[in-house]
Amino acid sequence: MKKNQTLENAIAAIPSGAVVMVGGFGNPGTPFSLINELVRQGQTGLTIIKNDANEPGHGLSRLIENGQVRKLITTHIGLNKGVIELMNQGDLEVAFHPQGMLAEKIRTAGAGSFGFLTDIGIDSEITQPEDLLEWQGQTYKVEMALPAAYALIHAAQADWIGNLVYQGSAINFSPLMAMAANHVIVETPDLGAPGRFKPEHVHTPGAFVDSIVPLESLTSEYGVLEHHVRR
Amino acid sequence: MKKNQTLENAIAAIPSGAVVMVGGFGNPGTPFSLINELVRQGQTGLTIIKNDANEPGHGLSRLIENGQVRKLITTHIGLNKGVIELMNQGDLEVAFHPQGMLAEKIRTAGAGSFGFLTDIGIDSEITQPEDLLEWQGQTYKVEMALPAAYALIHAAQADWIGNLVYQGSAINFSPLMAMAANHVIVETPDLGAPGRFKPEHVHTPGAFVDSIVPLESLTSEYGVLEHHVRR
Amino acid sequence: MSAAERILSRAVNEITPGSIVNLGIGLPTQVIRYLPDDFDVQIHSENGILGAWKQSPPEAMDPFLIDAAGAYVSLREGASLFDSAVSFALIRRARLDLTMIGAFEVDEQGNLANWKIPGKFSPGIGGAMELAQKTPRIVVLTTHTDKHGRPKILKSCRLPLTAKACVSRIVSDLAVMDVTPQGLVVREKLVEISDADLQARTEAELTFAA
Amino acid sequence: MSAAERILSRAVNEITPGSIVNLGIGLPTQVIRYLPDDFDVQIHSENGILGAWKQSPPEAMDPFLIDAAGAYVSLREGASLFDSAVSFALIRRARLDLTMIGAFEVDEQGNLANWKIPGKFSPGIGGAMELAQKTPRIVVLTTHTDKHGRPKILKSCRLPLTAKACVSRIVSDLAVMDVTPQGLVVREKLVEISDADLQARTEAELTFAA
Repeated sequence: MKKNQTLENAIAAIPSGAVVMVGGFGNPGTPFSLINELVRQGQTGLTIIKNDANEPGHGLSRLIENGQVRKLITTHIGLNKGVIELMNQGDLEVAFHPQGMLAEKIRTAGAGSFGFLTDIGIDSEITQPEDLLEWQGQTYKVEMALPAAYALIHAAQADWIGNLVYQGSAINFSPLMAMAANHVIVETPDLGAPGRFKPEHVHTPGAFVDSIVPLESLTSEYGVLEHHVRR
Repeated sequence: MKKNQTLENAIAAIPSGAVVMVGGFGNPGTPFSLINELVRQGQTGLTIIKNDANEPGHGLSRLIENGQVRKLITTHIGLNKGVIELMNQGDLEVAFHPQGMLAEKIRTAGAGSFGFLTDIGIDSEITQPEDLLEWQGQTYKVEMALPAAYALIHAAQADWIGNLVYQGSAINFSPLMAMAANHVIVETPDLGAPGRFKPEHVHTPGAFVDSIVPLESLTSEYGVLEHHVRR
Repeated sequence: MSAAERILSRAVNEITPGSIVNLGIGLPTQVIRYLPDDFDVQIHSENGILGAWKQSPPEAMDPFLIDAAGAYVSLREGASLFDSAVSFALIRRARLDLTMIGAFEVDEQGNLANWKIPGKFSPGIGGAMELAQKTPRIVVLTTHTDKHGRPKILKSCRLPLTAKACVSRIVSDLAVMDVTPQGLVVREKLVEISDADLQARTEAELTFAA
Repeated sequence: MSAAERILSRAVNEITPGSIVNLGIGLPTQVIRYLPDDFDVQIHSENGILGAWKQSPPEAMDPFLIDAAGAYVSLREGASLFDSAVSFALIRRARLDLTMIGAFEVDEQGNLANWKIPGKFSPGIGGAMELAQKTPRIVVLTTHTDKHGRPKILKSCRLPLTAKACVSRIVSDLAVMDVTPQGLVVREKLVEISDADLQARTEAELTFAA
């Protein structure tokens, strides 16, 4: 079954107020084209789940700067002073999680489970008394699953039935989000026929993917960020 | 760091009474050579975690038939009448879990977590009242993590630093067990130098592996089982 | 045609193009033999395969590639292989469209019992409970009666359940029946049989569609 | 040598051959530049890399391959790439041997504060909490005092903790100190400085090894 979609139609499926996961850690894995189309279409009141807010003027930061995001669930926004300022001014609600906890909350939703028991941060200020569970003589912190209606994913390569392959450090949250969201939208610059991948090399099985947007090419925002090159 | 070991030394690390995970679903993924060495060395009172008990005279079944296993934690032993009989006679303690719950309990240990909240089997006879948790207005079944001291794994290919690649349907429980066990012992017929795999094709990163036993060749027990060929 | 052949040749029509289907151990895994070679479907096997296909010829048989029943399968173009946690994530996240599954007993509420006969048969639950509880559509393939001629389609299951109210349709060797809020409705007969005779072989009350 | 260079050139000796090491954002990621090209170590980057290595030359730079700080890295032979859940499973399962990490404050019980200055700086916790809580050996790289000359090595941290009693060793621009049950023990001085002068720049009480 072909899952190919136009950029416009794929993003038009997302209503205002939706909860949307977005792949990527820094630039790698960030679905810039899908985000830019969401900026163009203008849906508002979004809750976004993403490791970081990208850097000012890029990727998720554009969506936030454009006032379309009500709440951001993330791990670290230290590279984005503008978003920190919006948070400090009260214009953007931000919820922080330790990075591995965010990954695991998403993966737990992706596994069809509802929460997990951990000891991470259990005696730190990120833990409230109501998060604690006494169970079989031990104390745990309960981390609840974090699902979403939509996920936006960048894949290096894909086939029509939705099998995905990621590249470099761009894997990060993407396979987890593809499992966890009800409707998974993928962009890729390299879409081909089924059979192109060795079955054991597929990172995300096609069953988790709903629509695939082929990109004609990768724009400059997918390239090397000069200020991160060490001289 | 080279993790190469002889078969004898690798298995000698396991004491009697140990909890040992064993990869494989049916024949594919079963580490026959590691199991056979465990039979030869004769450690007893073992608790074994494996999807199934293999078939009579093969793999795990040999270890059980030899009286070395005290308890088996598994999902289905329908293809092994001998082991069912040992269970019914009370000579072998058997704990059954739904297959995906066993996988997830192992994976939860592998993620360094302690349990997860599910609804699988919540109103069936596999759930006891003491497994139920009321949390934030909902009722969940708590499945606890299932760790082990040792895991025995078959990999199609490996490198000296422990990176593993599996083949066909032999992936099954192996990557999860490699994460969950404290000491992971791998057999492979194809061991090579680091650099042989594309980094995105590695199924189990070397950090999870403790010792690797190179096999000279695969014996006939790794081959096609004639009685499973449909005529 | 044998009873099994009647079930299988009817069951194959349950698979709609473009769907993702799990075939349980027993009769269901044999449905794959009845699918046209170019049919647009992805067969899921719980041991970590999406895109499993028919048995390879002996010279191409891969001893490291089996289905959940232990049979040597091949892979279609576009297949993927993954671990057991991902395989069951796919099941629990309801990314399957259809599971065909066997039964010891099935009843008019759609309850399914197929894993345990207390005191007689308890080899473990395998993947059945998660498939039954989480697949959007469950079609049971079963002989209408057991080998002693006793009904397997009951008013209420007596064996321990695999999952409650999970079955959408039953394909037996005699008829196709849907589980509805009004009970079991016979949609088709697969043999020449009167309504009364079919009812006589069924403990559940049957409604016959107009 | 600058303060940073003193810290980095001493810190590199903390890495033992054959080990798996995470380098945190800031000074630690720069340690990689001080490693000999053939040194037997696997550098873990929390965003899903085992076997990260030095920055590639511009013509070979991969925009899809960065470390946790956003710098473009290369991969060594034997590297592997994986998702964030596996990356943090590796951390929480204590498969790292060593993490080098920065600090706002560190104290004589080995408590670490490096993620939040209430009211001033709270960009989120990133991977620091899990690294600090679960790595068997934590070495803190930090200037001995802050830019106002105030001690960063304290009797007891005042900022919200990243993790309790997690630090094994502190490498500052002035000295190498171990956290012991008897408090901080100075193992080496990295500059010409008297015991009294070093103590004067340190809030925690220092013991000077014989």
